[in-house]
Amino acid sequence: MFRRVLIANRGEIALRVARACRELGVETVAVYSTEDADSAVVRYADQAVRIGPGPARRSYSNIPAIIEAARLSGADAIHPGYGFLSEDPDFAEVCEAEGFVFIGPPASVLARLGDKSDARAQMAAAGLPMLPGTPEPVESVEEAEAAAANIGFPLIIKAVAGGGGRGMRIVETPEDLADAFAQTRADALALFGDGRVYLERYLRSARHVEIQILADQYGNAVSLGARDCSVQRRRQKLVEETPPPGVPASVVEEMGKDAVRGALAVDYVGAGTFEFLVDDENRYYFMEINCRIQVEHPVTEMVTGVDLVAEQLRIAAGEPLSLRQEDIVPRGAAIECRVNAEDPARGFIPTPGRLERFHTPAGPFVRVDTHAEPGYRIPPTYDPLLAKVIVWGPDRDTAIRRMARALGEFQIEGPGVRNTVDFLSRVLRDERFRTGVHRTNLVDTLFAESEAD
Amino acid sequence: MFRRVLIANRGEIALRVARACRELGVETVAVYSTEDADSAVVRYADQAVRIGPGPARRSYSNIPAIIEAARLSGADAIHPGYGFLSEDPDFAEVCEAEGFVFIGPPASVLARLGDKSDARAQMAAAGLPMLPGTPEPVESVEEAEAAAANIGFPLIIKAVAGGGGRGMRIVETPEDLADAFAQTRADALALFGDGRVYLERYLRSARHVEIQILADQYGNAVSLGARDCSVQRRRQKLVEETPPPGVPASVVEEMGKDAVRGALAVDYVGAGTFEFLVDDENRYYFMEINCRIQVEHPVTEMVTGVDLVAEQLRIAAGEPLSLRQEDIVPRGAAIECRVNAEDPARGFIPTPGRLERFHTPAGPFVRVDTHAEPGYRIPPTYDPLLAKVIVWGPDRDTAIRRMARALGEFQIEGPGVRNTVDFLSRVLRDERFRTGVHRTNLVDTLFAESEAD
Amino acid sequence: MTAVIEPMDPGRVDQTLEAVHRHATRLLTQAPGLPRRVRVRAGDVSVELEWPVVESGQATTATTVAAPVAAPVASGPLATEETVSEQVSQIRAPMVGVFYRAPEPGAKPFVSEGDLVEPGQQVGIVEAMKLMVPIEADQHGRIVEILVANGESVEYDQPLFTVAPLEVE
Amino acid sequence: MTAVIEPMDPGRVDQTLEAVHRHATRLLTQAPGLPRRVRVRAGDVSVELEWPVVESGQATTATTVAAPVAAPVASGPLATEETVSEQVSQIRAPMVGVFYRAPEPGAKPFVSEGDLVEPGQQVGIVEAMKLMVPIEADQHGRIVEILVANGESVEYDQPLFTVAPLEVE
Repeated sequence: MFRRVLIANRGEIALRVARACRELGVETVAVYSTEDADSAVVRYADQAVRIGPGPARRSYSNIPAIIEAARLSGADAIHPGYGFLSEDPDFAEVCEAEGFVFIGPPASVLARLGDKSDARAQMAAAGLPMLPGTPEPVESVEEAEAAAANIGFPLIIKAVAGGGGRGMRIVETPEDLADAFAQTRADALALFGDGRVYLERYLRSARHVEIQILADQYGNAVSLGARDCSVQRRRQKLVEETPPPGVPASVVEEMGKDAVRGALAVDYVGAGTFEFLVDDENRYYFMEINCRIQVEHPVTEMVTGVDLVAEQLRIAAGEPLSLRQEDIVPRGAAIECRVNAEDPARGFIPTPGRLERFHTPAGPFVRVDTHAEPGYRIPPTYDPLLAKVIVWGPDRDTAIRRMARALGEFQIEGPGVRNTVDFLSRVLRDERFRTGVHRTNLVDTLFAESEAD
Repeated sequence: MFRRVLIANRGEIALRVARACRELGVETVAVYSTEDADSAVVRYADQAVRIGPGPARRSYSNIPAIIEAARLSGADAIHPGYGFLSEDPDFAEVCEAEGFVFIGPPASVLARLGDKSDARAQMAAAGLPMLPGTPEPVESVEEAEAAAANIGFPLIIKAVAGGGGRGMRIVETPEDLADAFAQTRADALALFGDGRVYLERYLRSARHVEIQILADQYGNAVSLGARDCSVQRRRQKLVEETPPPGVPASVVEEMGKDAVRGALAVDYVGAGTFEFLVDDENRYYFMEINCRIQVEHPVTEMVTGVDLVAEQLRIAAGEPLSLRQEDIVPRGAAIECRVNAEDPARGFIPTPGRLERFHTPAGPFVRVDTHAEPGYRIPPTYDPLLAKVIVWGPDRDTAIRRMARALGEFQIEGPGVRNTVDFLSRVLRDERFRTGVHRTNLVDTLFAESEAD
Repeated sequence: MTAVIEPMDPGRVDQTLEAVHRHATRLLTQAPGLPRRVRVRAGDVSVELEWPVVESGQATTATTVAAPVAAPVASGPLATEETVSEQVSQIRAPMVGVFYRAPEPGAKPFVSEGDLVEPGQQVGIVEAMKLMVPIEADQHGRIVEILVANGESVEYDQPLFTVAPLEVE
Repeated sequence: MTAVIEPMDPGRVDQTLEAVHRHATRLLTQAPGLPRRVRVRAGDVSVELEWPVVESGQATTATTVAAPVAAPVASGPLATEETVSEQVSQIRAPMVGVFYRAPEPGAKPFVSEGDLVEPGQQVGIVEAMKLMVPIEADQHGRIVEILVANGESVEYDQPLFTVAPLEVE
């Protein structure tokens, strides 16, 4: 195991990593920007190095600064947390070159998987199910009809040069295909000066489901169940849970096997997440791989009992996985709610400020990961995540009731500071969420319904 | 389920019960003494009734006051917590007579099990193993020798009228019996004016191990594993854990079966604990039954996933047990440390006072049950329990390291306020505790070693 | 104020006090608002009351609270010069339970507003589980206000009566 | 203080300044402790320095801190009357890394204590991963103290130099 780990991150995940280190007897080095000088992890860690001013570009994403801090503090490994440099192949490479162990996949793996289309190609080659579509532009109606026969309906015709919802057309039935194809090409030419289009399966409503995996340096990999992250707002996850409601265990198992196969195919090492879209028939399609620990990792920890950050450290230190697939027996259900310093009433704008009151939920089967405390000043510079409330229950209903209880205990007050607790409580009360039939459009729907009131 | 439950208790357990109620959709009524007017549960509960002045005799142990508070608040059931009236058969009877459900065993069961010798007789009849001994005084050397042949050595000769360590003599071998018998009788006569003595197996070193059970109103009962509570000071438990270190799973299973058999034999209903002493050969002996939820119940919750307080409520509401014995699969290890407002350096005297700083541990697999918070005034009137830190780990070593980490995060400061965190950390570091070979004499030994330093 | 106690014929004292009492009561009911001081003297008998200038507002939880706005009725016991102290106090529930003003249903209340009470005098009952706990005055005073209706539930230490203490000098 | 700038022969000014400088330095090194004010005048050239009465103690994290006890050396640039402001400031590390006083090993340091610096003048280097980040003065001033030894690691924003700013009037 390492002697001293530098944590190249801030906020709750920095504290989370420091706790894992401490339990493993590893010394910790915090790095911090001038904005975070009085942060919890700075006090918690055995050492702390100021690496730059507030802007992440000059501090938490500043490779030379972090490498120098590692050297200055005598660290032998670097944990990048999530965000910032966590999936940067250059950073991983520099760490390796400068003699620090990067706690994550090798630089080469990060580079290969960082290119989304490359990652899809590799996963397709590894046999993972992909959303049906035409990888190359379609040139004629005949070609489109041939492709559509494979893709099925509904499908979507997209301009190669399109984006932002323009230059695309959903096709419900084969009868509509020829007209839609011609019109979309015409639109595309008019809009972008490029008439090329391609076809893809259209998922009217989908769930975002992801598989957590762990892989060691010796070709062993295991999956640790699935998380549903369908409660999103503009691709920002608000609520995550495991197991995913409505997805049969057999499907989760298949996804897990696919993720492990995919991980082994690219020599993945460390903790990783395979993201899938799941359609209403519980068919799933590979989307991308997140090569880091994720914000929502605690729900997996709650049901499996596996300390994922400790496993990251062990894997990076060269230990073989001590977990076999049959050791991983998820129990019950876990939910995470992200409490952000944002104002849902004003389009979720961040509301930095000083916390005068900060009383976190507690009690049985409740975990709160946070770096905040009374007196903490939320800086305007970083993401507004204030706390993660995670609960466990023997079943989803119990977990939902427990989460409602826990959110009810959360007291956050400060001049100008707003938070998402009430909004999260509203999600929990929503009948679609309670019954688990919600899809990625739930948050938008809730807002549309609010406005209609 | 009940509509409204009155919680006839205070401190962390009152909050614990209120949380369980809230998760079940049950309204809560807190009762409080003038000393506890600003307590957390008073703010947490849906209603709060002031029932008397500080002294428990006139408030938390005042049956008419609590019954009137229940009537005044419209409660339909009363949860007694632990201590105070929790095992008082009169209280249970009055509750029943006044139309409130007592959340605990029926008054008749409490009465029968409240008499310790009666309880032992019943459990002996139910076939539970008892510490060998002579129930009646022994009148002659011949009688003593006959009894000793059954009891085995070492045994202890105790004056019937003795107590506090006086009037007793340990006998190691049969050769010493006759002399010891004569001398103890003489001592007893001289000391107490009563020469009667009896014989009992002497356990030089024992573990305190207890079995948690749940029994419903329909003759169903399950055991939920064992807790070791050997880290005690003057019969006050300081650290509890599950599973008990050094006790084979097969022995725990046998104890569990015995406890279930004992519970069914006396028509037990609710949550209960069967206390045993376990000797170095892992033979176990019934001691007594605690007819209430216990302080250390969270360790059982952590490994089984069962919310014991919620189960108490369901059982009292007349629901049949939803858990079968095969559903209860303890996972990993859990430890609880009791953090008291006491000064270990001054014989653990209570140190009431106002908390200026109170920062509780958090993070993965850590639970803190507490009613305290910054600004809380610890009253001098009640027991000094300030918080329970409970951790879970896949194995005992991980749990110990996690507990050490968690205790290290605990910050408690206030004028004149001391706490047991450092002492608990010392217990955790002790080699005997770490290897699990400690017995009930560990705390005394630690103090003796401190003085020898 | 020092009190001068003169020997008097008890009957005459009683008559005089009655007159003084009536006069003082009339004065109080006719006065626009609560006066700061009322002094009624008749020969050897004099009654003087003085109220503090208080802010209106909630009674605090302290046993002795600032005088409420309700006007007390002036009177005086036998053959003494008295003052009402600048504070009023409260008689509080000795127990959680049901408050009763009378020993039994339909009976005359133990006390009514305006009555004088002395230490140990029963002023009500709190019943908790058929246990009848007497409520007693703990000092000389006058019942200014009865704060809880007959038959209502009360918490421990809940104020039941406001009492204007009389300092017997 | 208002400064009067007179046209002078540059060579003469230089000579005069040298003399003034030496004299001031001697005065400072011979004086028992740091004086509150030093004024040296030679013809048209005068140098006046004044130090605040400061409490000893830690430098704060603010960019401008109270003057340390180390005595600055008096001198003056060309043809001006100058005053040292009542505050000294610090030049801080622009980056975490290793601090070097010279452009390469064995070379002459960019600056030494007592040197005058002007805005943009390089006074050192912080090296982070072979990246040589120049450290520059941001105002006219005199290096009062060099706070970090050559080759030592520094944090971002760590004070490296204490500078007595010169107000060019």
